[in-house]
Amino acid sequence: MVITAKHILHSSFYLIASLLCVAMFFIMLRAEYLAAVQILVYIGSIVVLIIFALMLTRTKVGDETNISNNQKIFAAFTAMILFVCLTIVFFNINLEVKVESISKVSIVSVKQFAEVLFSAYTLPFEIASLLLLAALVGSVVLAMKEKTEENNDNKKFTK
Amino acid sequence: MSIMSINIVYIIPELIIAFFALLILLLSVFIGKKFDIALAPISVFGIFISLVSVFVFNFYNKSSVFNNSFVVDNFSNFFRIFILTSSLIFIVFTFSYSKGSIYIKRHLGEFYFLILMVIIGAMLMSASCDLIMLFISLELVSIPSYILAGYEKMNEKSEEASLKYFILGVLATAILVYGFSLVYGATGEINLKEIARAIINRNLLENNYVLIIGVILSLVGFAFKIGAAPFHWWAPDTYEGAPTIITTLITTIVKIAAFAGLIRFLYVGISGFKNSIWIVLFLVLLSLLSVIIGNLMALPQKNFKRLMAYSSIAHAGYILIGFSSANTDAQFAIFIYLLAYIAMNLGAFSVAMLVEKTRHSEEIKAFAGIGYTNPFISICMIIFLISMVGLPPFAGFLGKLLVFKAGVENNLTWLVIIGVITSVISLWYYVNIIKHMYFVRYEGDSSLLKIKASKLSVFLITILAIFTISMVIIPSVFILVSRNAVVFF
Amino acid sequence: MTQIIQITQIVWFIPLIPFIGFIITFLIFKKFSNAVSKISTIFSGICVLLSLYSVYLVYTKGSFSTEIVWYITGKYYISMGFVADGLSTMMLVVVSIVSFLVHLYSIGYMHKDSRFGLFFVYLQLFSASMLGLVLANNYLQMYIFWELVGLCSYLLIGFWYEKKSASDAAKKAFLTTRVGDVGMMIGILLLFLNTGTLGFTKIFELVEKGFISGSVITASSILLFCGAIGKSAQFPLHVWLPDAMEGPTPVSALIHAATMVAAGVYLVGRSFPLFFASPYAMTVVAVIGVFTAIFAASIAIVQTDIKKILAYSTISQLGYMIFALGLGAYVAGLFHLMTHAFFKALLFLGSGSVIHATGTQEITEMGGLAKKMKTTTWTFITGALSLSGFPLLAGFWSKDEILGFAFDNGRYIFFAIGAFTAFLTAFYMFRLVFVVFGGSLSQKSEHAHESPKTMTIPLIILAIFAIIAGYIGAPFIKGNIAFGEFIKNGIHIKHTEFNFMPMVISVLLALMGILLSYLMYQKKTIPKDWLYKYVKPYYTTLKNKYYIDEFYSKVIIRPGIKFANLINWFDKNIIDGFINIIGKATVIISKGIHLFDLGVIDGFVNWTANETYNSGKRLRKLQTGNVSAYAIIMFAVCAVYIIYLIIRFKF
Amino acid sequence: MQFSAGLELKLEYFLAIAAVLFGIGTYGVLTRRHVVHILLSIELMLNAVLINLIAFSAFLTPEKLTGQMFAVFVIVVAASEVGVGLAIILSIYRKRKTVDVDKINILKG
Repeated sequence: MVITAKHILHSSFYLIASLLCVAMFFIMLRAEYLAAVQILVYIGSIVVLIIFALMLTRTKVGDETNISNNQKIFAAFTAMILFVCLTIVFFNINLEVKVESISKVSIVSVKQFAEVLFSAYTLPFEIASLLLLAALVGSVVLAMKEKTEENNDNKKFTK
Repeated sequence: MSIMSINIVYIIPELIIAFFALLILLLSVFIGKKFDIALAPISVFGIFISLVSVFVFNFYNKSSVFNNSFVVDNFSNFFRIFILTSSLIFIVFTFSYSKGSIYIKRHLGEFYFLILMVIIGAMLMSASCDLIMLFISLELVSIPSYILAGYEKMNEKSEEASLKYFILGVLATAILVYGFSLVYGATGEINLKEIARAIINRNLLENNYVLIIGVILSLVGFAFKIGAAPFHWWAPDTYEGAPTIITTLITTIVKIAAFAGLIRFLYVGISGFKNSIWIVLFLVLLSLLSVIIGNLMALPQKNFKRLMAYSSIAHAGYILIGFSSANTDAQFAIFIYLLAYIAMNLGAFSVAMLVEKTRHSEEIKAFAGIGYTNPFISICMIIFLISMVGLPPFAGFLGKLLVFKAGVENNLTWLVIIGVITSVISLWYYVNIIKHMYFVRYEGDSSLLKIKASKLSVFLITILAIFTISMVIIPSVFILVSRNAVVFF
Repeated sequence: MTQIIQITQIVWFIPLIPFIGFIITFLIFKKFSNAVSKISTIFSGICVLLSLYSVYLVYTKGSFSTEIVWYITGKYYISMGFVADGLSTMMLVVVSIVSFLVHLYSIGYMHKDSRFGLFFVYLQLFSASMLGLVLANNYLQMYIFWELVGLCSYLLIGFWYEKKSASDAAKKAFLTTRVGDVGMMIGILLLFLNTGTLGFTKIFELVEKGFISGSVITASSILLFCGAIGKSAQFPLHVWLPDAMEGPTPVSALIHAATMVAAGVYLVGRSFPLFFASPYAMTVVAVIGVFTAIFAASIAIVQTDIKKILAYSTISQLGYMIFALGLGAYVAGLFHLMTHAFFKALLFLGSGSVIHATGTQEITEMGGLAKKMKTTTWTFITGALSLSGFPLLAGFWSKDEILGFAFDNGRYIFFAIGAFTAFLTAFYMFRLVFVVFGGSLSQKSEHAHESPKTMTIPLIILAIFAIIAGYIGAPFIKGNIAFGEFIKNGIHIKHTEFNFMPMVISVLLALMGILLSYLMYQKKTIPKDWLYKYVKPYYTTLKNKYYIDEFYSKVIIRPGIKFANLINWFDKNIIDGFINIIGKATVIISKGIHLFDLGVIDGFVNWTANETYNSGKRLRKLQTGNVSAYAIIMFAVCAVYIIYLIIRFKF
Repeated sequence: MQFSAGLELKLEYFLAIAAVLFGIGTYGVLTRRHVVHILLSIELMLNAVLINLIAFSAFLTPEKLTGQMFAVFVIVVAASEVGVGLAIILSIYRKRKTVDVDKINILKG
């Protein structure tokens, strides 16, 4: 539905739904902290951000008759091939599974999670902070309305 | 805490750059426009200090820190020095370029901040030893470069370049990370050395197709970044649209970073990749297509930057010939080729920037007649271009020679022959530029006849030209250094 | 020991001097163009002295080479160095002398040019690289200089870039020769991979001891020969050389007649032990050489551009050398290289002098210049005689040695073709001589005057060389043995005994050629000249003779229309008719070959280039600018590859 | 927390679901013309990666949490990519008043 909805806002809401489902999977996989992150970061900020952006751009909503381009069949074919191939491979290869069933997986507590994150993965964490900063600065630069364009210049871009 | 402080020593060069990046950002925010003039010298200074620190600290000891995700060895030091030196030259070129562009001038602090971010990302890339680090430093390289490509905000071309680079780049990232997840799934590890060990212990390359598909999908991501066909589509459009200085950045530092990452990933992680016909076949396919498509499509181009885009695709293809073999010789052939490529590419772009600045055109026509108005610069340009063709006695020749040798030793003579033939084709379009420089009269405003070149840029162009020649005259130095930098599992 | 050091130093200096000259002149050429010309001439003069001294040293002390290790890679190492032996010093002398004279000549020839100084800068760079090429002691170094001379040639052909034809010709030359260089590069790589070295001596040692398999030798020598085909303008890559005549005439003399184009021959000569080990390669070399010789000579007959005639003649003579080497006549081939360098440079400079005086290159617009330009005429005729193999001149000895070798070794077909080529050579050269210098004054020749001293002095010097250079290897004073020993390059030389038979044949043919051209061209335009009555008294009617040429020229234009007239005329005068049939047949054939050359070979070359270009253009349409299209290609490639992988994989 | 184990959830099922999501995302990227739509589809693809990583983490390395760590960084990167992407889209929209990728093609050839 995310990809078929004509209305771009609708499809954003569908995206929220599917992301919620993904979060459910996380819970099933005993990654409760990540499920929370998923809901907070993805649904709480990313999708909301997208919706904001859509409203800002005031895209003509819903009256686009032709939302997809002329390569539908080819695209569907490619996507199907990818999906089928991957599935075939997954069901035919024995991965070194240490835990046979999901029921035996133990739940990861936030504390455990934090301990690992801040001991073994400090460096990537720091880099991620730099990355976010760079993205933030860059977005502001790009999205800022220049004085030459319009006068009502307000830095409304938040993230 | 003590463990942390020891670890920090190893990332001092990166930390220094990060420090200067933040300093620039803060200064430009709080002091404002008045300080713009000092930003470039500060970045140069920062890079220089970082370069010194590479030499001062930990040059010889090989160690892995941060849970083995970060490795300081000859390889990473080689690439650190390589990246820092080329960014030093690059930053100096931004000096004069940024004066000509209103938007870069308006957001100068952010501009240097983002460039320094790219540099940090590239350095981390060469030193990273697990999938997370590879992924995140690749992103640290990419995301700022998406933004920088769109820096000329009111220029439709620049915006479009940025959008295309962004969409395809994010797509490639998605594919790459999907591939990484499969590699992780197949081996159960994210550390490259552990992956290699798991592959050897369980003989995964032969029977585990999850791994192979994972590796191939990851290669797609890397191939995108290095601009190898058929994942090169962004390159011509982005190169043409982006501000020339950013095009230079994308062809030099981003490319070095992607190659460093690819070498790490393949030679350390999937160290036995030579045994898998699929991976080798994929690499051969990439290099074959790049060499052919790059050279053929460069022929009808009229825009210099677009031409260089196709030429860089072709060069990526030549470098990939070196990847098709897994021995030491092949790896250092790649290093030498990269060194040569970066030197001549920086040189050619710097000349192009001077021309663009005076004549306000990126067309090849704009080069007309500079052979007589600016004999020195055009001699340097000839050196760069001839070196790109791979003719002696310039650096490109040495690179091609070694790469082809590696190819022949691995029974890929047919690929090498195609490589040689396409390099003859490439002669056509490089010579076309030389022809314009020497044999065509400039048909524009006569006041623009002489290219204005600051002493500093001429000096740097000279250095690059000397470097391009010296790689063939005294190759032993370069070969020694590159030989030491070779990494293996 | 001291002597050895001396040789080493001298050898290093020879290419270095013009290189220093290049740097100096490059720095100051804009402001002091006159000084530049003098400085560079002096530099090349020093080169001549040094080369002569190095010949003396090698002659008295034996050959010497020096090398330093350039770099080591794995089990291979590559060294750089210079070799001074008979072969290289012989080339040194030839190159430096011709180069010096061309410098001198250019002072006069180019003095009005706006880029006078730059011309000398290029010349210096060329001299440096050419001397470096000659002295190289390994293939890699040779290849490096090989490309450098190619670059100089490119710059100099396109020197007058205002003419579109000049810049196109420059590009064509660069690209065409590069096609051959690809082969050469692969050949060098092949040798390197099989021997682990690039040094000449090492490789030849291994070849001699039989360490390398025959197929590798054959393959690599044929691939190396590809380089020679490109550089020495052999069939089918000869197309660039006639076009290269768009460059200034001194350049044509230096690069496209005497030195650079001979580099291909030098390469084959240098690699002779390698080629000699493979009979197949030798056959290929010989066949291509002999074919080029006759092919180009026949084209030369119908050309009317003075420089193009000489260009085709050069191709033909290079073919001569190549086929001599292919037959195994090592000494003869290189001997011819040397003599040819002198007289062909002479001819080119002479033609330059003519062009300078008349301002045209079309021989039909010239005429009667003998009266106006005495020195040029006589030196030119000397050169032409030498080229035609007129007895006792330089070309005679060397050409005779080649033909004698072919005859002695029972290669009669090669001998016959070679001899016939000699006949054609004499014919077209004297056609040129008679049309340009003989006859009455044409409109353009009226204001012609003798060239300045700087131009005529080189002509005289070269004319002297064109007369005496042959005596170095003349058989009757046993010069050929001494010369052969001097340049032997570590191979066993089969000495040719002086043989009367082939010599007589070749001389007769050459004389016949001269005679024929005389009959066809000279008698028409100056009928009352004393020469005419003295030599050919039995040609009675002036009208008749005039008619022949009228007819002849029409044949060139419309061969079919006047065929009946030929028959008609043939009845009237059998002797003349006989001569004319030969003439006509040759002309038709050569016209045909010329068309073939233009249409098929050139066409093929152009077709390949166009197709490559067009495929680039067609591929360009893929780059639609549409992101979705890009993305789908990326995904489709992944998907196809993965599905292929899955299908091939047996679960 | 325990599931009533009527259906044994295996690793393959999760991977297959991820593959489905990845395929849908691919289809969306390839067919949509609205740039934001493409962005949403890419988010779907990244979610497929997340499921993969967490499933592998749970089944293969339950003690080390590596997959979950990886997932955190993927989320971070996804967030910054969306931010940058939207900024680019905004600025291109201002200039051209369109966000249709089929119409954004002045650079080609």
